[in-house]
Amino acid sequence: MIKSLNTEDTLENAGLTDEEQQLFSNARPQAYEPYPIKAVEDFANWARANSLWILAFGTGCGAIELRPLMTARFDASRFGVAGRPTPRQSSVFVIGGYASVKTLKRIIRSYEQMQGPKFIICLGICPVNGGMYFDSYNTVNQFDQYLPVDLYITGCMPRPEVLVAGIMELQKKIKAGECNGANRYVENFDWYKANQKKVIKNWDMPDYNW
Amino acid sequence: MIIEDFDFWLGKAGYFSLTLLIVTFYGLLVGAFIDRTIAKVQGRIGIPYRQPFINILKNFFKRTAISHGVMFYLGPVFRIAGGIGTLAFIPVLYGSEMFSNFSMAGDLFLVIYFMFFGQLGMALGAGESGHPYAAIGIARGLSQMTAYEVPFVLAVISIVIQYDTLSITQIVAAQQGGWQNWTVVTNWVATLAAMLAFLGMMGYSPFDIFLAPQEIPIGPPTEFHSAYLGLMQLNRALFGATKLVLFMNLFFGGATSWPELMIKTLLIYMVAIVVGVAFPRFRVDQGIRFFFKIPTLIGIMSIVYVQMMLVA
Amino acid sequence: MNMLTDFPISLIVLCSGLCLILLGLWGMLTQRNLIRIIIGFSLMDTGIHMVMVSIGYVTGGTAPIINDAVAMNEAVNRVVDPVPSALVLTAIVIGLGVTAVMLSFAVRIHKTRKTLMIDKLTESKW
Amino acid sequence: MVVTNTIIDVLLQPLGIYVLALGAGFLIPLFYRVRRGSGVLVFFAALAAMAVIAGLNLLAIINGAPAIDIETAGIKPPFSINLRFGLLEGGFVLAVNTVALLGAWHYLPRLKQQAASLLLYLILVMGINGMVMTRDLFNLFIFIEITSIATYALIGMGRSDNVLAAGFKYVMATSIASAFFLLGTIFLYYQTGTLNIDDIIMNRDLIEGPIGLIATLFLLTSLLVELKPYPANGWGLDVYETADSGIASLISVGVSAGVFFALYKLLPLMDNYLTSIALIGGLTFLISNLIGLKQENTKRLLGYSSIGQMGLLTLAVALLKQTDADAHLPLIVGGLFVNHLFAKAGLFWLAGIVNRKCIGEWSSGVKRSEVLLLGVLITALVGLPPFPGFWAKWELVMLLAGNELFGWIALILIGSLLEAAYLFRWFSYARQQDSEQPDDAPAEASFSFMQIMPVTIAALLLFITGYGMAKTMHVASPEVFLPLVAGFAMWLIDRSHGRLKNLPMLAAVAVGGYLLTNDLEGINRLFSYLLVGGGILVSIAAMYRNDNRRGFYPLLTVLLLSLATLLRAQTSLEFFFSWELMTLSSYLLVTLGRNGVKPALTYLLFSLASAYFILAGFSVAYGATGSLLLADLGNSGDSVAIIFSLLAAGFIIKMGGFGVHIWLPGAYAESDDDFTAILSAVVSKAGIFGLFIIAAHLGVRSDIGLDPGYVLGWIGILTATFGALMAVFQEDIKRLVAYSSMGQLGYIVTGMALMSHLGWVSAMYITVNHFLFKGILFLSIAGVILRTNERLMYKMGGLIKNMPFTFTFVMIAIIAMSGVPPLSGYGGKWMLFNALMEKQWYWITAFAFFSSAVAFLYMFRLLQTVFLGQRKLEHAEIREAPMILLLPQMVMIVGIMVISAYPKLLIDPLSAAIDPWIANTLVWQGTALHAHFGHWNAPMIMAVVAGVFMIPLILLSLFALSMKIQKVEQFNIVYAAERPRRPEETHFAYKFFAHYDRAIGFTVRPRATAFWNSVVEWSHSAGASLRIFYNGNGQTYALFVIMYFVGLFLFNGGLAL
Repeated sequence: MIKSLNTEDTLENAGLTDEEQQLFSNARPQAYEPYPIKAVEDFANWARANSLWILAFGTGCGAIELRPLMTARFDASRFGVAGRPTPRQSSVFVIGGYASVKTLKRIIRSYEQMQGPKFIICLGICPVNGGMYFDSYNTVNQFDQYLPVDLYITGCMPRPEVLVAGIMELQKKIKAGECNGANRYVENFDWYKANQKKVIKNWDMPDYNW
Repeated sequence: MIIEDFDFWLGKAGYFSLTLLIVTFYGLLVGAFIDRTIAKVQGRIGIPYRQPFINILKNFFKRTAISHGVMFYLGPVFRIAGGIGTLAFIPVLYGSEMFSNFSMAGDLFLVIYFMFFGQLGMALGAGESGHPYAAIGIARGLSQMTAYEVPFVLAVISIVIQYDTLSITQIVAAQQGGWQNWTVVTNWVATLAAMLAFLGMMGYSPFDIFLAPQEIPIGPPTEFHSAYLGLMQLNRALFGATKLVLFMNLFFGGATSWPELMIKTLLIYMVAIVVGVAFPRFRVDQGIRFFFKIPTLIGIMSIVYVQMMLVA
Repeated sequence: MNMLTDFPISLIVLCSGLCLILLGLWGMLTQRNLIRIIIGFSLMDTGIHMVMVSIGYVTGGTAPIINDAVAMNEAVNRVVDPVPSALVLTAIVIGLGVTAVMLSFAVRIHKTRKTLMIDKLTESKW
Repeated sequence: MVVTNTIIDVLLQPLGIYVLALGAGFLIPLFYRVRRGSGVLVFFAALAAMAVIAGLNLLAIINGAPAIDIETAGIKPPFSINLRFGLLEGGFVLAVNTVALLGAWHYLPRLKQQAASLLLYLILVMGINGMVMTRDLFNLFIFIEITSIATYALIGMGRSDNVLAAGFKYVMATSIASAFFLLGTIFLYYQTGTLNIDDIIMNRDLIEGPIGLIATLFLLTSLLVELKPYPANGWGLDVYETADSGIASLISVGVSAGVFFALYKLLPLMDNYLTSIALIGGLTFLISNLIGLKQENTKRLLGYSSIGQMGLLTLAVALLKQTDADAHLPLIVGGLFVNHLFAKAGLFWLAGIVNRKCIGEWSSGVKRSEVLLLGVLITALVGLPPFPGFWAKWELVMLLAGNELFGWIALILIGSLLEAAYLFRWFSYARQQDSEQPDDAPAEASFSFMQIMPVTIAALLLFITGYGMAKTMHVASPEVFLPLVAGFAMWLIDRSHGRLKNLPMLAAVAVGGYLLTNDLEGINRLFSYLLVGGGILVSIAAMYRNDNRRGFYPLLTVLLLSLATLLRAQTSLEFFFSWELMTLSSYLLVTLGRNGVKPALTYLLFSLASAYFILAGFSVAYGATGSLLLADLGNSGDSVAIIFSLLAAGFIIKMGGFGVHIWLPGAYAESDDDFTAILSAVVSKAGIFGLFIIAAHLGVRSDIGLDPGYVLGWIGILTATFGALMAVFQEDIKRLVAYSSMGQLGYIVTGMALMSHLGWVSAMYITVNHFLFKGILFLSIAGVILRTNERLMYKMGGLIKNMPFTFTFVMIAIIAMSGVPPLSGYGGKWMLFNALMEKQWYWITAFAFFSSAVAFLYMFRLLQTVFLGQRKLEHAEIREAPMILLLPQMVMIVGIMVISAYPKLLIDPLSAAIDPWIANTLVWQGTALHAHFGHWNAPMIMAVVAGVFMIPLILLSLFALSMKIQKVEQFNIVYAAERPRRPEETHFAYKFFAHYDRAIGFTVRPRATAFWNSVVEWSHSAGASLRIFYNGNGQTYALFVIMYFVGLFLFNGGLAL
């Protein structure tokens, strides 16, 4: 159903000027239920697991590890992995190592523009605890404070093999129906948003980037 | 008039949906095959054969989506309707009433013009998404279309002169009785021009600037996702296969059975692929100029050639 | 020798009339001063009048009065044609009028423009 | 009692004119002494009486009385002066006296300052009368001199400070001329022994030898010089420029008329010189109009124009003599003369009232009424219907064609075009301020009433005489004049405000259109549905504007009804009349646009050029067949090809063909938005109709070699291709659609050129479609412009959310235009291509394909940049277009849908209407149309497309049920992880096809425009270099006068002596 904006649960989009308000949707994201029929849901999960489209957005030093995935040596396309240049069409977001505040803002925007079900893989140690940038002034230490993470691949820096292993791990989790980060994000939307706004000072986006 | 011969329509519709299923399935399969071929060229294994199907299913199984408006919603519908309709007006198998589809409704002109139907609708949908890249992509795609239409049309005119008909069925009929009667043999100049236009039509490198993945994130479909994207992927398979069938009918003697059709179309497809993997991408104005030079010349020559041939 | 037969007076008048016309034209075309141009015009006018008179003249003819001096029957040969003379009178009057108008123009031009040089009067052209 | 009666009888004789003049001349000073007013009274009484006398006597003669011969001094001519008052004399005298009366009214403020001027004026008029009437050579000289002296004196009274100098030059030149006259007279007398013109003519064989030659040449030179031939006319121009308008008008029309008539009287003596006279007249006409292009000074401009007109008269009379067609003299010479008389005099008076030095200064503070009069007079002067000049020119051209003097026809037409150029440029200046001027208050009208009254009367007289001439040429049937009458009726209610004025207009057009077209059949009937019905349908939308649009509705009435009369025209004259009427009214309608005046001028000039081509074509046909019936065009033997080419050229120009299209974008873009719809959807069809006429009568009837047809086909397809290409690169929405309709017309031309049944059916089918979708497009655009006040597309965008209906209509119209199945456009393309292939025009087929592919570019751009993409902030609030604008569009959408589903409904009548010309070749199998190559089953296509559209729609909707689809706003787009800042920078619209421009833009650089600009440049510099003779020095002018004689002398056998 095409759902028009209903007024009660809307976001105030404080970051926008008055004339910009009309240009961005102020609807609040909503969680989705699994399909009523179990078999259908399993089948859907199987399909999702076997067609992982990674957003081509290198967000840190780990971005360099993504490239070899598609090359002859690792050839992740065997597992249905493909790169996708637009978040609308991609289902997996690989956070390539540390996320500086400036990048975090873009990450959030891109993540919110992806269509659920969508998954986040965190690459390297930095998203876990800040790693070597633990006391940096402009990188976030715990990434899952800001966006729901479905899978961590630690190490500094994990090699592509590990990345492939992680992808297969993600596939298992998806098939098991355990990857519902998107819904978690929606359910704890205000908490996440508060954290995000705490670090991102110049918040000139709508609260949720549809 | 639709009421009086209802059973005729029912039968036609039934047969056509069968054709539709076969061609779509085949198109997806060929897509995978081509992808694997390219992978082999690059020393990879490549995607499994089921991958295209899974991708489409995955997209249909998405649970959230956005809509920019009615045209955005209808865009993909237009697109695939264009694909299905084009197939509907082409007789797929020669000599089989079953798979001649609705070719009695119109002739070659109808097919050529109906190809625009999907592009136009898609363009409108992408336009309403409000994404500048979409508009840029369409602008490029349309411009390139006007360019490769020229050699293609010249070739078409040439073979229409040659066979003195516009009906695809009769064009195919005229090529029966062995490979020496195929257009590619009898009128190789026209075929050459048409195959050059074919490169542009299939949108593989070097003529894939209008959906340049890195520069303008895949152009027109930038904003499309979920089920919209599913429809469009279906159409890409279906429409690609349809174009192949058309070229097969016009230049390679058509097909009397499905296996023949599949082999021929696959071979035709390989032309675009081989060129695609071998050549870098043209800038759009380079592409346009390319089509206006050599291919157009060949097309003109094809008409002259066929006239001389008829005189002789 | 007989002046009247060999060298008719009318010819002299005619020639001098034509000369006067040319002279007048020359004056009108070459003289820059309006007054001189007007003089040129009246010279030309006079020349024309002389030509007219000379045209009507019959050599050795008398005045066109039908009396015992001239018999009715030979009047045509012996009488000077009166019509040109009549015409000349009118022509003179008209010439006078034109000359007067020209002079008045000249006077007023001199009043307003303080010049009589015709080549100073070329504002309206093209 | 008896005595008074006899006195009155005497006075009512033509001689009374002189009696009155002289008598009043004596009385005026007397009364003037007593009371100024009474003197003026006498003056007017005398003038009026002169006019009345002339009128009464003329009436008597027209009613069959013999020509009046007045003998003086009680002796029979040749021994006494005698005057003659025949038909021609009467006409001239009456006209001159009427103008003199009106002129006196206009000039009164100056005249009444001194008794002398009143007197002089009277004498002047009397002198002119004498010049016309007298039959005595010397008496003629006297009258010339009387007139001249009076003229000198009146000139001298002028206000401007250069007038004296100019007057002196005038005196110099004319005095030399009259000296020549005197010499000529006396030499003639010397040879013939008489002064009576009739006698001289009777025994003209006495005139021989050098003296005879010189005598006649003297007379000829002086009369010609008095008519101010090029280049010996600088003195005249100076006087026109500097003298008061009242005097200048009298010199221009009155004195010239007298001298002209004198020339006509003496013409029997000039038999050997007719060619040189005609040449002089022609050159004067051509060159003075050429120089007029460069002229800025109002009165000097009029001077050039009147010199040109006199040249035309001279040319006409000489040629008529040469072809001894004296029977046509009253119609042609009289017509031209009356036209020039009233129009030129009126213009001079108007110039005097408005009193601006340069025509450029007319663009401010000129009252509406004055502009109106200016328009009327200029129209008359250029020779457009319904004024006498039009009929006279037509008759003249036809006569020349009858004698195969085509060179002269060309000269006349070119000269007229040049004259139209500068006169209408003047009108454009005057027209410009009219638009922003508020609706004039009645006060202003009343105070200028007395002033403009004479001008108004002159204009009315022009109308009346025009109608009279139409009557004598047997075309004054009520049908032909219905447009004008209806337009006049609308003009009466033009002052009323509001949109409701549209309703009477529609009613008038509906009724009139029905009356005019209900008895047509065949193709004309189909066209009548299209032009009249379609015109009404589109003009309903005009109600969307509520301001009172001065002049819009009357002109629209004239336009639409003249289209109707065009359809019912039987003879080429009726056709041409309606054609010119249509041209004129559409031009004026274009000038009503926001800044439509300049482009309108271009439009008018090209339209006139096309009209003259058509006229030339008709004249050649008349020369070949001797019949004016359109039906007889075909019988014109071997000159068919040239006729076809001329007429086709005319219609192609009118349709904006390739190379002569440059008027089209401007005229379409700058005229009112709703009128653009009419222009493109309806008026452009007139050209197609004309093309059909010639294709039917010439192309098929007498089947000429295909060559003209083939060329026409190429022109059409090049028009289509380049129209499409140029449309691609436009930023202005109206220009885009204008170019697009140029392209569409190109297809139609090609279809017509095919000369085959299928080709014509396709052409007509495309015509109907073009009406439908161009009507929709331009009306939608009118709505968009109304709401956004923008015409540049990149300043719009995203309007689909505000104007969904408009968007839908535009989309359907564009799909129909692009020829994408299943909508109606495909049928046209299909038939056209099949016809082309059958004709084996393969290259044209390829071009047609290419242009229809290119068409996609601009069509998509129109939708994308206006309705899709990013909406501007300031457009957030705008509403859907008004209902009255959408209504006609809905009707047309229904039309498109019906035609798309069942083209048989349209094609059958078309094919039936074409059948009488070309046998039907269409084969129907049920609903399927079969041509030689292909087949086309529209209903089935419709059904299949509907079906295949349903499948994915249902599929998508099913899956949509299982999703949460969020309706988002315009900035919720993927933007490389950034957010858009402003719609302006997010909306990709400006230079939409820059890459295409880089690829093949070089093909559409404005070469045609450059070419025509250079043509303008060249003609201007030619004019500039031709006017260097006018150095303003009186002596040079005098020299020219003498040189003229010498030239004539040498040209006419002087060398032989």
